[in-house]
Amino acid sequence: MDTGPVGRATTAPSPPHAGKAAPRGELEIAGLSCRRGDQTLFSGVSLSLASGELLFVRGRNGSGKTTLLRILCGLTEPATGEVRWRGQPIRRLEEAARRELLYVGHRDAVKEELTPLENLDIHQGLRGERGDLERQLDALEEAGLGGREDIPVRYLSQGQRRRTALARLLVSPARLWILDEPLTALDRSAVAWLFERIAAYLREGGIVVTTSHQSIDGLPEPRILDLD
Amino acid sequence: MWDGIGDFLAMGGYAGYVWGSYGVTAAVLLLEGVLLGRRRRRAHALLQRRTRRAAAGSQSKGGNER
Amino acid sequence: MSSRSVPWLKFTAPANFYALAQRLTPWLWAGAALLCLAALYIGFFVAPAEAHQGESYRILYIHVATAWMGMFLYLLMALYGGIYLVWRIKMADIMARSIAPTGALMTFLSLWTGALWGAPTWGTFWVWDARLTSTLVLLFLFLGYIALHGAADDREKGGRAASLLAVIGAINVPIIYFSVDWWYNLHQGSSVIRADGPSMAPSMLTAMLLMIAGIWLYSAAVVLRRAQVEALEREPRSEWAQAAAAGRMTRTQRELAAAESVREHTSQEEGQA
Amino acid sequence: MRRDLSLIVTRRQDVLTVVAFFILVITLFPLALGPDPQKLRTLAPAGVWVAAALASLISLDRLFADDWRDGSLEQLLLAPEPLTVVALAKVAAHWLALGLPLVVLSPALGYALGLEGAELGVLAVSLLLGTPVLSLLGAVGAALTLGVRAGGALMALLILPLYVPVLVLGAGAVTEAMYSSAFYAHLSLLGALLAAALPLLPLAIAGALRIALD
Repeated sequence: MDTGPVGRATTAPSPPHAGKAAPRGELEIAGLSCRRGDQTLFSGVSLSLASGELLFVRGRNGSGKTTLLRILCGLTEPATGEVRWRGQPIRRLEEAARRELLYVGHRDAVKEELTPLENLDIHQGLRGERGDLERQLDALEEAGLGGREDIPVRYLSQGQRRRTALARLLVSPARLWILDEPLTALDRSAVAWLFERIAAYLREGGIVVTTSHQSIDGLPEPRILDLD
Repeated sequence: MWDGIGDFLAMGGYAGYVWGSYGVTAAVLLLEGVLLGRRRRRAHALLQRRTRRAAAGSQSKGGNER
Repeated sequence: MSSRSVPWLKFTAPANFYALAQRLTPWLWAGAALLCLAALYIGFFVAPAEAHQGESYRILYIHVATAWMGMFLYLLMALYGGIYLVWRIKMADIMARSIAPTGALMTFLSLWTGALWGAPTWGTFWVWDARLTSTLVLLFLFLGYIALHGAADDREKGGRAASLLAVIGAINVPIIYFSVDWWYNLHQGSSVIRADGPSMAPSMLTAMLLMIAGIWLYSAAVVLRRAQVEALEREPRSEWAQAAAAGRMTRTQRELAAAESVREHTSQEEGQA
Repeated sequence: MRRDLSLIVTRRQDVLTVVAFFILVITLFPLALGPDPQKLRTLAPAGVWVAAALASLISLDRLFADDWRDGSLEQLLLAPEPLTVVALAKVAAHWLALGLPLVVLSPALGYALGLEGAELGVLAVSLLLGTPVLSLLGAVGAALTLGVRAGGALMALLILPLYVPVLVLGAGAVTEAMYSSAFYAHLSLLGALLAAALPLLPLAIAGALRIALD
């Protein structure tokens, strides 16, 4: 019916347990398609991610990467298809299950007038986690914001602002990270740090879905979803 | 019951009110119909143009586009 | 909820709806014209002058009809809005959006004719009584719905936001009515407005009922026509729309398009379930 | 969570702006009307209430806008807490910061317009019951018009009609108190509106936010 640019999803490399008897992954995506206006952004996206897997979503500008990520965390409703997290529909997760998901969006939810430390504290409060000052300071230190914990974010650079957002990954326990363009504005050392962090997280059994326009050499071998 | 056209139009002294009501109502409903008709013709014309263009395109390019 | 289990659900497919509306509207136009003319004839040439109000009461035929229609259309719009919010049936949004302009028009006409009737009857064009105030609010709700529907960057989003507004408004209008009514009567005592005329001559009643039916059919015709255009404009790429615009939609095309939109809808539902 | 919300909402400057707006609108009434105390007195309930409604409207305009722009709203939606609770908390924080000062100030302003004694108390109580409803309704409007061109003007068009019952009952209560003591009915109806709005409108706000972020 629509003749807009229809993205074809290819998942490669395919999971080793292909076939009917595939064990359920933790994040299951079935037959997703998305429409904006009367254009179809992508359709027929199906895959399943198990513990320790990294999914890299690739595509041109406007191919629907951000939208796909938003669908994955349940912000946007897909035109067709569904997303399940451990068997539960993503838009109807229970409280405990919602804590397992951590999303750092394109718009990074950092408040300009607050300090990195306050931002982190708000973030934890919102997720119902107990704010632990030591842990928060450690996270900021590791994210390269040592000594700047107490300066309102509006006086910091874009990259430091982004680091503030990414420091959340360190304070919140979660099973699934969804990171939209996390490398934007990061310098080389920060990128290296983030890749290392992601690798460690995957080794611990976490799942990561991410996008980027930059090179991802240095990350563990990802599964790739091409939206073009 | 009316004594000729003049009496009818005078509406027992309420001409302005009565004809004001019915006149505006008729005008507004008519306007709605006209505007809707115009919008309808425009939509049809656009769609027909699109169909023709698509038909021409499919003949020259092998019918990949609709 | 398949289209087979409930027969009329097939009209949730724009293609089917279009065909149905195509068949219905000529009859609705004809009926509206006929009934309105009959109402005017009886109202102006058969019904006598009213004892207290003289000839000015003849405004009431059109006033009552438009006032009822405005309110009825609002409720219908809110109902379609609610359906759209819950089931995401695109056709419901198309219907709600198509109702809004006609509803606003009817509400405006009821205010206009009401003022012109009130001037000779109560000596003033406007009173802040419950009916007038809530009708005015109703007009603003219609306008707000239209504005909000068009304001969002994405039509679907705008439709959902506007539908939510329509539903909230539907809950609010009675509250507004009762609060203003209570307030007004507290200050003015029982108002003149109550005196609608104790007993109506049968011919008056006939004219009024005919006029209501005529306006009803008119609204139905306009709304269906507008919904047709709206459906065409929203799916300009679809085959059925192109055929419909050329005036030759075949049965097979219609069925194909309908099957397509049913499939789309059910897969969406499964996604939600 | 409460801490976070108060942090998000409370900006001293905003509070000052809104309070100043409220006072200024009320100041306009005697200036436009002339200093005749009797006339002023008659108009006082209407003046204070209209000013409160307008102040509520302009302060709510930006309720979700900043959070929407910087992405915090997405995080609110993804938070484990149900969105209705989050929405209610946000409106509550907003009301505490911007609505409550108006209530507290209202007796002084009512006095300046010629109200006296018990009338001032009724004015404050009516605002105490009514302004939360205004805040909740306004929040629905703010959520509906997120990311919309000319959102502020549109929000006024959507929301002011819905303010009517609160305004009628609130100003009515004070007027009643001026002529008789039959203001309890008004106040209890206002209370009923509040009781109905508290559970229902957060649902509408949450729905509107979901639509805005979809």
